[in-house]
Amino acid sequence: GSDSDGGGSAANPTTIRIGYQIIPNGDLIVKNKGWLEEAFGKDVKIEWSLFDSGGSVNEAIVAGALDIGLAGSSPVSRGISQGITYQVPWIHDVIGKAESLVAKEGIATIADLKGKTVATPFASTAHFSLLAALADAGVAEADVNVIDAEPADIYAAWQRGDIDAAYVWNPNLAKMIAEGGTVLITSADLAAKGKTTYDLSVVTNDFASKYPAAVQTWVAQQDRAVALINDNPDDAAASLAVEMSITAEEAKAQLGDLVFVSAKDQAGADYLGGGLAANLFAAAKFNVEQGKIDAVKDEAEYTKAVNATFAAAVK
Amino acid sequence: MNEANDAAKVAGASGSGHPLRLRALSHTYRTERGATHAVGPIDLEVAPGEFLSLLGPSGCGKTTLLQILAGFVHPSDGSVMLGDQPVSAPAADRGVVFQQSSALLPWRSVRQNVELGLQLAGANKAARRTRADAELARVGLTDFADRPVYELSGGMQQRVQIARVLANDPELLLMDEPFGALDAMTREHLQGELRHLWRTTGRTMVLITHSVEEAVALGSRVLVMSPRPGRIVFDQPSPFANSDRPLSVMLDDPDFHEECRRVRSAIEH
Amino acid sequence: MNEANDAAKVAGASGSGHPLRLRALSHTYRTERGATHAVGPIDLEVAPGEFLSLLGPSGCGKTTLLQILAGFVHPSDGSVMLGDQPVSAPAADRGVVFQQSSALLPWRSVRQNVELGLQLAGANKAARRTRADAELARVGLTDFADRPVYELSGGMQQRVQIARVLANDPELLLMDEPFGALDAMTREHLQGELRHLWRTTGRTMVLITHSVEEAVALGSRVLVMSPRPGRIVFDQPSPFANSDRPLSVMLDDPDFHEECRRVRSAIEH
Amino acid sequence: MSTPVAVAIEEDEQANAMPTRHRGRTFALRLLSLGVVFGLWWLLTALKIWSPLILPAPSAVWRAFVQSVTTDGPRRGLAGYYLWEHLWASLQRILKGVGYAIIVGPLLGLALASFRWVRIVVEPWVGFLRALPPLGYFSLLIIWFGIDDTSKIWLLFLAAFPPITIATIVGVERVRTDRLNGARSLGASRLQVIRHITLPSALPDVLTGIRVAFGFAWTTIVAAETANGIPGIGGLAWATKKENRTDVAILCVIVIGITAVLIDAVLQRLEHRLVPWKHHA
Amino acid sequence: MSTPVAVAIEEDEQANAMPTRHRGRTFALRLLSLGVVFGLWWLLTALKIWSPLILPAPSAVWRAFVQSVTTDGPRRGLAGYYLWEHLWASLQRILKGVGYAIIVGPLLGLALASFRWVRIVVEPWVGFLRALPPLGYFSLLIIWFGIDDTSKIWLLFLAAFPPITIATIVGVERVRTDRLNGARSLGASRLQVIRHITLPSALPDVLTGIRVAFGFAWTTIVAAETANGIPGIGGLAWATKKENRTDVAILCVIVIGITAVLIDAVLQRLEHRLVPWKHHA
Ligand SMILES: Nc1ncnc2c1ncn2[C@@H]1O[C@H](COP(=O)(O)OP(=O)(O)OP(=O)(O)O)[C@@H](O)[C@H]1O
Ligand SMILES: Nc1ncnc2c1ncn2[C@@H]1O[C@H](COP(=O)(O)OP(=O)(O)OP(=O)(O)O)[C@@H](O)[C@H]1O
Ligand SMILES: [Mg+2]
Ligand SMILES: [Mg+2]
Repeated sequence: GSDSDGGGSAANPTTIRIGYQIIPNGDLIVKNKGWLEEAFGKDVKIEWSLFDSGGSVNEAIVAGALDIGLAGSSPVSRGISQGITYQVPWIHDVIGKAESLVAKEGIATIADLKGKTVATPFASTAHFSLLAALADAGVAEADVNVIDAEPADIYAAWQRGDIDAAYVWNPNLAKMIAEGGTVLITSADLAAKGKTTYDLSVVTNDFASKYPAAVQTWVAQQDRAVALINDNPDDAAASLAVEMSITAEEAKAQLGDLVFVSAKDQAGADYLGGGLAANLFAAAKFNVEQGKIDAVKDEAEYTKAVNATFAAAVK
Repeated sequence: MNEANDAAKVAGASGSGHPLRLRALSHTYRTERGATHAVGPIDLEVAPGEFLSLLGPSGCGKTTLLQILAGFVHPSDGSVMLGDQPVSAPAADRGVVFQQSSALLPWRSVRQNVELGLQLAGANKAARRTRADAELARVGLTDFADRPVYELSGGMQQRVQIARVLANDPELLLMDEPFGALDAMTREHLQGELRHLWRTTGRTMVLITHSVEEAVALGSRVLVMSPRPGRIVFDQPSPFANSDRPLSVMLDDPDFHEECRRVRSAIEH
Repeated sequence: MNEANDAAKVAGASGSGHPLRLRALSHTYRTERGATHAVGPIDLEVAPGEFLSLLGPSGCGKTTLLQILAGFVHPSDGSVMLGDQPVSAPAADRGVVFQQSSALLPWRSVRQNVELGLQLAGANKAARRTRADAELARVGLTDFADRPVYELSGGMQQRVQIARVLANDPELLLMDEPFGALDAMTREHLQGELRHLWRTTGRTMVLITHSVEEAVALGSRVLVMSPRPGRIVFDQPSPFANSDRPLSVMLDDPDFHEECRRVRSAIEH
Repeated sequence: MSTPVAVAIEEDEQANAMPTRHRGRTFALRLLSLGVVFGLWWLLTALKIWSPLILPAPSAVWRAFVQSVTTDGPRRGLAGYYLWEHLWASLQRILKGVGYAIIVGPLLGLALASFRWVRIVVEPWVGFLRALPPLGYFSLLIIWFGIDDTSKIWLLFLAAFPPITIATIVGVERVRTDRLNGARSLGASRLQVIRHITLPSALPDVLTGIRVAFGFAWTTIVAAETANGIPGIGGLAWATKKENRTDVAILCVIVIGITAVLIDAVLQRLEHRLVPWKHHA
Repeated sequence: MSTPVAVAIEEDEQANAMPTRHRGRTFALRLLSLGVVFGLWWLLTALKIWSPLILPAPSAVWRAFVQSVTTDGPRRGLAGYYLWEHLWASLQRILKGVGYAIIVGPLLGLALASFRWVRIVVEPWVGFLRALPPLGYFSLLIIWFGIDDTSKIWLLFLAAFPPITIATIVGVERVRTDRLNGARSLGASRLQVIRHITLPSALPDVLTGIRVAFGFAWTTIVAAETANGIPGIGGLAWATKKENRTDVAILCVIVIGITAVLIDAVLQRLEHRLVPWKHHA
């Protein structure tokens, strides 16, 4: 969207560069259905780039290679703390049971994890949730052997019995539960305790101020996808199945583990209207306590980085 | 291979050994640029204990013939038999002195190069060293025993090769211009040593040389090959092999000169 | 370099050129195994158009001396001047025929190898080919012009080297046993060619050889070196260089024999 | 010189020298070894020791292959592209990255081997560069060259040029002294020596370096395609691995392996054509 | 034979032949080039063209370094370990992985170059293996060898052995025919030829292969340490990269690069000691 044509704030850019991830939410449905292309018409080119993690999306945004991206609340909180100039106009989903702490038989509580090996992909929302769960249960991180691994590798290690527990997401989570794992806590449980994690969208401040109309259109399409998920989950799952190379049944099951919030609700105080900014600030403070980042910015920075106006404006 | 070697060592001193038989031997090199008929057809019988001198114009196939005898090259036609064994691969019973000294091993000292054959046969350290030092003394390189071979001059490297092969005591000795890079004096000395060796051990020897004088003085039988494809065009016994006179003295003998002239004319026609 | 080369080409036919001056020249090889004093001290003056024959025992430093003259080796002591230029690097005014033929390029055909010098000097294709073919004819390799060099016999490769250097027409020709690997006939033919070349072009030549006959027959001046460290122990003009008789005929001349005997005794003492 | 017994094996392998009978037997043997490996794979999965999420059955990989080349309703190939589109995208990146390396590597190697001061200054940096993990510095490339192909090609280039450079240095150092001296006394200038002697002499080594570089570039393709790597066979492998579509990941690995073996075969053939004198160097 | 002008440069570089004056100048030049690169880096960051998130200032990397070797309240080094603990963990894995490759690579290369049938059957698999992206098959190694060091060492081994194998094959094919023939007619059996002629002749090539292999292994360390890689310099780079802590990532990259250059220097020295005859082979 760096191309400026006329500079008028109402005008659309000639291209919109979007970084997406393979997560079963509205973003993939919008992509699969071609709604953006439809909404913007032929004059705007939509460029979709696949990313493997929120960290990479952060990088690409700093590199000026993206206008809009998808990242978990952990990377976004870190990004704001590090001074990346972007804002959150939309919450793709609230992570519910899709991410959970699952343990081998014989481990019934989080306190039992003392001295055990727990794996999670570092720097992810799951990592954040694991640390939050341990802190909540009064278990010091040093008493648990927390190791970093990619989800597929975590599953491999789980099968061999190399690890005792893991905080992961689907499809590995479902596999591990099916193979006798016990769920100790879910992200939904943590959300209830105020440690909510999200999949968020970020848009660069540059782009948002230059092309607010485009962002508005984009948000509208996202809301349309949320509506589809809630009203016609079969149709939504069919689209996701194609994008994720899985079956429609699997896609539908995965959708059930996330919470999708309509634009109207997002604009409210629980989410973009205030709750999210507080959450991002709290996450940053937590990260500093855990020694994961150096410093926290003023709470105002986090408030500024959450923008409810677009969601509020959706009809 | 080792049996043949041992047999040769026992038989050696008594002057016996195995006859060498070449039947309709012929070789053609085939490359992308076409075929080169290098040598043959050759029929030849060499009795044990003969000393063959082989002469012929450059490129007539002498080296090729020698490599066939050594077992390095499979002839495209015909056969070679040593005793009743066909020659098909190199073995310790046939020692080879190469035209160039690239067969020496640069990571070994001069002495270690000479010891190679004995080491391969499993001789112990002391025996190896004694034998190697004796051969090095024979070729006049005692002072250079501990040098790496690449610090030696061309002629000195050639002498290392000769010592290496002599230390291995082969039944059949194949030499491709072994004295080519040597000065007259060293050459004469080594010619004397070779003749002495031949007389005392009765080994069969094949010597490729470009010097008619050398061929006539050393060989008990002189062969001349035609230009490519090389065939045997001259094959006569030489009476001077048993003489004790060094080459420089023989040069004064008119009989010797006459013989040389005959050989030379065979080459030129 | 190119200027010198052109100058040589013009000056060549008239027999003029530059004198070669060696002053207190000496060389010691230093390796991990200690130092080898290979050659020198040598003081020598060579007039333009002389034909120097160099004899000496194996390992006495002949090749080392030649490599210093060629500019391949920096002497550890003393100096070499060609005219008023110090010799410090190889250049086209000094052609070299190596003791071994490993300097040939395997990716080029025989003809392309001979053309190399002309190509480097920027001669056009036709001129290169004419000249190369003439030199190949001189050494008797016309039939092998299109072969890669590694398909040639040892002696043939040596002849390619000679042709390659001759095609380049150097002011000073340095040859390290160029005829060592050749049969008597080919050798005599090339000796004749070399003598002819020397007479008609007046080039300065240095020939290392192990054949006293060759040295005396070809050289206008015969030098003998002592065993290592090589010094000049014999330095006399030879009257036979201007004779037209081939070597084989000269062998019948008692004067020639007498001369050879004198040189030989210089080597042996 | 000659056709000695000891190298007979090797010469047999030259395509144009190999009799048809041998070729047939070679083919049969390779098919057999392929069969054995497949059999083992099938057995391992049939025994159900491990979950198919980790080692999928051959049949599952075959199904993934079928999916990857067909369209079914809204699904077009895998991740929106057919298998050959993924492969071709990666191949283009590799050809470009290694292509630049083939230009830069020998030149740099030559400069390093020929000029003392260049070597002193530059060599440690080459050593430094060739050890750097692509995953460690890829973000720098993205900032400098963007998220599109340029940064990927740079990454592949940076992976490919060091082995070529090192091979060139080794090749140059190996050139026979006689050859260099001979050319110089035929009047070759320093540059002419490099052009007419050093380069051709080092050619066999350079070609070996290029073969190693191609292999190495392939191992880097997944790292290069972790960001915006679709279409791309490495990007497909990475994305599907994240989703535990191990069948697709293994399909990609097999396609990458086969393509690499084919490229290597072409390079070996080229080597035989370009340096028939290799064994006489 | 001789000390010709053309190789004078190279011989100068041999440590024991280099006069002290030269060594001093070499050192000064290298320091200078280091200075220039640092200066450029500093300049680039001072000009603030790019966000420090992408290219942090030297001072930031220095701060990360200080953090990595100190303890401050609950923070002990970085990610719970001091820098040298990370480095030592990785070094051990690399030494083991490459160590096994140094045993297997030459043996396999020798077998491939010596026995026709081995080559026909095994060579395509080696070619296949050496192109596989570690990120594509690492999960398989984890299921087979666990999430601890064994799977990492396997990955490093798999990265390191193919270049050694290929180098060995090239070296064996290069052995002079005369040398082989000479040994056989001195009575060497096939095995003796390999032991006394082939192996020593191929040694310079094998050593070059080992140098290349070490470089590869370092580039693979991050991939190997993506799973349970702490302590480990690659694991640290990976974890901090995911957290967008570019200063630490760059610190890791620098430490990896310097360590690799030092190892290479040791290997080159070893090469000079082991094969002083390299230029006369
Ligand atoms: N590269 C080297 N390193 C050490 N010593 C060497 C080297 N080259 C030659 N020498 C020594 O220098 C001496 C002279 O060698 P040079 O090659 O000059 O002899 P030469 O007269 O040409 O002998 P030949 O007639 O056998 O060719 C020999 O003793 C040899 O050992
Ligand atoms: N490897 C090869 N490939 C093709 N042709 C070859 C090969 N080796 C030799 N020849 C050819 O075979 C013929 C005989 O070569 P050979 O080396 O046997 O000659 P020679 O009698 O030893 O010569 P010289 O006295 O020059 O050493 C030559 O014409 C040569 O061109
Ligand atoms: Mg020959
Ligand atoms: Mg010499």
